[in-house]
Amino acid sequence: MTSEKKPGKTARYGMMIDVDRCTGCGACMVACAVENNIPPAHDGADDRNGITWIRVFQVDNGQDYPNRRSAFVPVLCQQCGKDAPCVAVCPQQAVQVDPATGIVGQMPERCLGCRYCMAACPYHARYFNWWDPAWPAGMEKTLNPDVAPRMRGVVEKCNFCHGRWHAAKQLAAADGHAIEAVDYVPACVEACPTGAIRFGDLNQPESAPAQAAKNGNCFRLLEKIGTEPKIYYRSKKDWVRQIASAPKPGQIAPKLAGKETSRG
Amino acid sequence: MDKQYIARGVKRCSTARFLLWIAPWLALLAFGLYSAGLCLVKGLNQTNMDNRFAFGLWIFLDLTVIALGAGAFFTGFLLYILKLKELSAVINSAVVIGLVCYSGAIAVLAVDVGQPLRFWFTFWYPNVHSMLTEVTFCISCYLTVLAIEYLPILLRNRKLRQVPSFLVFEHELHKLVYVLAGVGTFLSFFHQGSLGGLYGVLRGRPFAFREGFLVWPSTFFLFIISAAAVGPSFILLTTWLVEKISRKRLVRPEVLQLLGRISGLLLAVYVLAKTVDTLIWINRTSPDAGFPAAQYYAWKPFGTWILFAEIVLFGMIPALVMLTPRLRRRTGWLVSAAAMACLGVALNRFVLTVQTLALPTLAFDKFLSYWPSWQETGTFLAVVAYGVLVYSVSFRYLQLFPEERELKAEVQQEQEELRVMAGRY
Amino acid sequence: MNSTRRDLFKLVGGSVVGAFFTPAPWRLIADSALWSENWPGIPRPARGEVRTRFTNCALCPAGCAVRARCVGDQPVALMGVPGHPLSHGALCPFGLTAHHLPYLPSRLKQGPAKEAAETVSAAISKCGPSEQVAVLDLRPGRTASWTYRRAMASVKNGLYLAPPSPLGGSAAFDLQEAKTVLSFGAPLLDGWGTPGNVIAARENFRLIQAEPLESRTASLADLWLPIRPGSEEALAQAIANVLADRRGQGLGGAPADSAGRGQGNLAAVTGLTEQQITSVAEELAHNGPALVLDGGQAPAAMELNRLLGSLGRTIVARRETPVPEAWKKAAPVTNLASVPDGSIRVLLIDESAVDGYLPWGTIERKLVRDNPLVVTFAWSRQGYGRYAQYVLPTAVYPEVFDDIPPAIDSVAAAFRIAAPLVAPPAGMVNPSEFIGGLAGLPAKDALRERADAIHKAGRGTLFTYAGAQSTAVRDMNPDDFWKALNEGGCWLDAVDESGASHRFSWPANADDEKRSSAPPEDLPLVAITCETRAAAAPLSPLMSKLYQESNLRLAANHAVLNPVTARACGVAEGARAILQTRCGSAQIEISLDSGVPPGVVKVAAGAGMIDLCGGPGGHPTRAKVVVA
Amino acid sequence: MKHRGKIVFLAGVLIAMGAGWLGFPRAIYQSRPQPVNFSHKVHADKAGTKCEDCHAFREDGTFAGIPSLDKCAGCHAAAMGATVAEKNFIDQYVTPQREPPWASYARQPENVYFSHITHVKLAQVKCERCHGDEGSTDTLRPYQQDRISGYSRDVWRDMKMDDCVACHRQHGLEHSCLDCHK
Repeated sequence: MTSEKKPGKTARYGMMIDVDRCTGCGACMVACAVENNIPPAHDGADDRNGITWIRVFQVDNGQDYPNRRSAFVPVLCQQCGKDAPCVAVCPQQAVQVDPATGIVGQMPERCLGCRYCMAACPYHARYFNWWDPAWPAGMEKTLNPDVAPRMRGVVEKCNFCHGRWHAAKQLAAADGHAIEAVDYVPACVEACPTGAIRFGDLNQPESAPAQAAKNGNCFRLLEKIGTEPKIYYRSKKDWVRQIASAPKPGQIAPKLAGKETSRG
Repeated sequence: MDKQYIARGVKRCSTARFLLWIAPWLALLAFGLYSAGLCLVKGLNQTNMDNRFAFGLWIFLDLTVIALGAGAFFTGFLLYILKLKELSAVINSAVVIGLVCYSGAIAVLAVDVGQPLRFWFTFWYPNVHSMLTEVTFCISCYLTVLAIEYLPILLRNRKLRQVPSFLVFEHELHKLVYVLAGVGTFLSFFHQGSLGGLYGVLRGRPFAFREGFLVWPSTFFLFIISAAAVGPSFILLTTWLVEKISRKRLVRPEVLQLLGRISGLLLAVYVLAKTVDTLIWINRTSPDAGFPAAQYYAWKPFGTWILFAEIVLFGMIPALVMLTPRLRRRTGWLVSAAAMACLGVALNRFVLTVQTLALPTLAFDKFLSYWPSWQETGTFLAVVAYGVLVYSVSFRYLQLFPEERELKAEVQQEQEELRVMAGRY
Repeated sequence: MNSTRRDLFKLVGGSVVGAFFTPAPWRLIADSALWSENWPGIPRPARGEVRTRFTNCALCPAGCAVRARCVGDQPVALMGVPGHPLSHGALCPFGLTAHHLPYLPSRLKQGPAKEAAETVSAAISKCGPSEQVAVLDLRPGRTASWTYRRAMASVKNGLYLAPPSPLGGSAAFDLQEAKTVLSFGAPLLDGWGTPGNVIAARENFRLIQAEPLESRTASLADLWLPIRPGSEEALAQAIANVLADRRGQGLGGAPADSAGRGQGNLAAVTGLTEQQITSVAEELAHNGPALVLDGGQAPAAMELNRLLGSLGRTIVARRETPVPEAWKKAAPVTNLASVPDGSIRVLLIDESAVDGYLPWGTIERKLVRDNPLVVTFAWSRQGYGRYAQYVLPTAVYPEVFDDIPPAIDSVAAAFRIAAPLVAPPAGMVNPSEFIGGLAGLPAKDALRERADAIHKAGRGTLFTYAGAQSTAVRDMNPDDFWKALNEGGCWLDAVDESGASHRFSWPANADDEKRSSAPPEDLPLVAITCETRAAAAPLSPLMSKLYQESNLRLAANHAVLNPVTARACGVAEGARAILQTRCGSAQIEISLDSGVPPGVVKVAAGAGMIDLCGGPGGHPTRAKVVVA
Repeated sequence: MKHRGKIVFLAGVLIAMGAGWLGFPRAIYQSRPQPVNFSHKVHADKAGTKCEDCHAFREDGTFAGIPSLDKCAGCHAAAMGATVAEKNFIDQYVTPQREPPWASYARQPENVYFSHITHVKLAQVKCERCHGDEGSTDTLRPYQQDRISGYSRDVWRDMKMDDCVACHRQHGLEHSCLDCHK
């Protein structure tokens, strides 16, 4: 797997995720954690305070057995293309859009840990280090040298495997190539066994996301908010495409009875 | 034994009784500091906040406390800029309250952030587009202003006056008071506003997002008005409380009524503005973002009742009460109206902070609930205890209510006359 | 006095003022922030040369090809090998995180190997004439398995046991050929066979999933038949009837339904309508070649395959991977089920490679009553170690040096080696050397001998990963062949042109538990296990992303109930409860989901849970949930 | 006397100033000597003329940094000269095959992704541009480390982020934090 095409001097990296192909195996989630030195869960952590830069949600048509139909939707930072909610709110410029790649970057070493950006993000794609990161003895040997482990008390999120981007640039430099047009794919894309996640440059008309932007079966999450996400989803099922829009209490309410999680 | 510290002509309870009074608050403070320490040493996993409920009790506390503390700047504004001389009776008390509220809020913020050691990044690498930057700058500046305003009150303490240079210094400071009032008002307007903007700008949270004027969403202005409205109410409330607790008359009733009138007036304006804003939001802003406003109130327990309580029950009603002269003259009505006004603003802050985060944004989100851990609550209580302590000490040793002495004299005179009459018959 | 105190104040005040005109305070503030960048206790990833190495994943029989990104010699990331003829570049989450397995906290560090060896040989010599010495191999078909069989052939009363395998190991399912696949709860898209191979073939066949729960596979199937738990046989029977009717003949060899139920009753048992069943049957018949898969080993499913003529088309014979002639005099492969109860005196279990974890009950009843000796080779105590006298620690993948037998969906015989990426720690026991040692067999170079035998046979090609190219075996010399296998290579047998007709045989159903149509009063619910991949195999700590930090997969000791059922049992969301079956009870944490059929409790299969509720497939276990 | 107060106050100011300007800058650093008294000058003359001869790149483009012992042992298996430093080096490290615990003056913080090859090969930046004339020094100065932040004094002095940014800005290569941070 390689990205659709070499990006131009400035790229707008994006993704096309085929929901109909996703088996919900979770390969992308663990591959992401391996690549980006995300520590295993602290005991007591749960799905509300763990760290999963990409998280596969099981969504369903809201019906009961036997009419229940489920699908799996990987949600990662949507890399908003237009006034990203998290960028403007950060009080100390720890969040920044890279004009060269269009990647929304989060700088843990600059982050104060105020979590304002997390409140701002409608996709819940930002994660806070509630605990000190810890690995079982010896496992720190398996950490990826291209990504710095984060400390407690800072926010982190998907940055399209920027470590890989750095490595690709370095390799290009070693061969004496231009480093603006490096060719790489994030770990989740490489790991996905079904090829449901495809990565590419939206500036390249034939890249998967660029194609997706034109495809009728494709949608983006909460498009009406106007943040121009660069992650496109595709599904032939109508009810799956509904997840693009705002929640409908009436539909989900019966499930809430069982599914509501409360803390403390 | 601490007689020589207590101002002349006023009566204060015995040291023993005073110690008895502050002892429980000290205990509470100690407990609070312990829980705050836990959060700082062990990290924020001590709280019940999480990635979805990134803000919790503390942010709600900050917003509320700072709204209530607005009395400090607004009274100063009315007294020194608009020359409402009557208010000089409560200005000192207002300053102390402001100081308490603002310093408390900042202390809690320092615990709330994940990396407190990096606090100065906000000043060194500020992101001018962020409402939080605006808040941080204004609050920290205004806190200094308050500290300077507090100094003369402190220096007028009977013991400290003995240092001649202090007297001179205090005198010089007093000349500044108009400038300070002006600066304070300016800063306060901004950070009250930007606190509102904090949530108003969140386009990713259509429940909180508001359109507005230039860079400021409507909540920016709503917060300013509501803070200005509730500030005097809170001073009214506290003054009344202090009078009850200390069993003394501290200000003339007219002053309280004046405060009530001002509060009521602004509250009425606020309710009006808030109603208009809500209508625009329901009919335009929210639907445009793809979120039919009705759905927000389909998630129990946050039904439409919360909207009613916020605008009518705790907004319109206290406003009307405080605007009706007849009711205003009845202390009971006045005080309870003020209390309701405070509650209303607190509720407004609660809705904006907690309900916003509880509501789902994605189609497959769940409605979330959150309950603060004891460490969070403890830290919260620490601020309350701290406030009570600072105020009590200030009230005991400083001149918070200049009129107190005359009022005391009057009372004695009345009693004197009564005794004379009694003797005659 | 007063004045001097005032002086002190002045001095302090002065120095405070002065300090602000020095770099000290500012530097301290800056440094403290920088210190927060080097937060204490955060590991610094080692830097070094980045190398790529290859191996084959030994976690399951899929044996997917693995490309390891190493810094120095330490693997830091595992990925698939694109273009691989079997795994097609796919790697599952378990395989992706396998380089963490050597560092599992729960891992067994050492065991009494010497003492165990002595005890075992003593016990063997003391064995009575009717008492047997058995090796239970949870992944048959390996070179190690051959070592066990050879050892057992020369040991007194030696017996080589293997779990029942579909098709008896000598044939394979050919998904590439199938146009319509009917699966009775086989987790086709959730780790069945070789995931990459299934995905590659998925485009070409229509998938009909008959399963009580909406599993991952069911949710992605073209048609999901939500049948009643345990009604697989009935559905197969009903479909067989339809097929038979179409041919205007009797049921052929189809097993007559014991209850002699008519089509209507059968449909009622499955919970489907007759039309549904008919249309499925029609589709299987028309849109062939068809293939019927089964989660367990229900003969009825295989009967359907026979009726549909799948044998030889979508179910094909597979030649055995060549072995040295010297090995041929080995103990036969015995199905555990066919061993008489209470006959095994010494049982050696090789857990180092687990395909299907068998419920302990099925093993235990084969042991002699008076103190049998059970020795297990495992990475931890979580498996049969809970019952064995001796647990001997084994290396885990990617430390192991072992081969992986061909998966049930690889039509050609294959030979690939899991070459170690990291050295195993001291004190690890190699099961085949231990067991070979009992019979005085040198097991050290078995893999090399096997490789040479394969090379000698001269069939097939070798696919090497570095260059992604195939070479005919006969064009290589033995040493290059061996070297290539160790640097990431896969030998694939040539397709068998001889066309020798193959006698397809599958084990009769081992599960003899009689099911009464009326549920027993005391156990009103049916327990269905899922997530069986995680049963006893080692899991990377990072799997918490799937099991704990998101609810993507059901964590061990968690159970899902329909809200209605839960109300009946008096348990609520998040409640702790007790799950009871005939085999015992265990504590579970309840969550509610109206997508689970009423009367069913969906449990995640830990080793303990399988002991309780039986493995995947098989017949559903009656159970009940009571408040803890 | 009248001015007593002021004098005392000033005294306080002076004490603080002295401590802050003279004492503090020394106190904040802890310095430790390098394991071997190594002379870049001598090696530049005898061993190799270019820095890359010892501070080499690997095939994958990563920078090997300070050469490992076998590189040194290549020449110093046995004593070449008669210096004490070399003798000690051979006795302490080469013979027992022990890697010298070099301290890297210029090691950037963990959160920085600095690619030598990009700067040296592609942008033709001279080593001296950042490392100064390290290559011509005759002895290794002691390694000084900030007691609190743990960063090398060199990094703090002239390899700070500001220094990187300044150069990048000059060449119009300043895009975002992600350019250099990981």
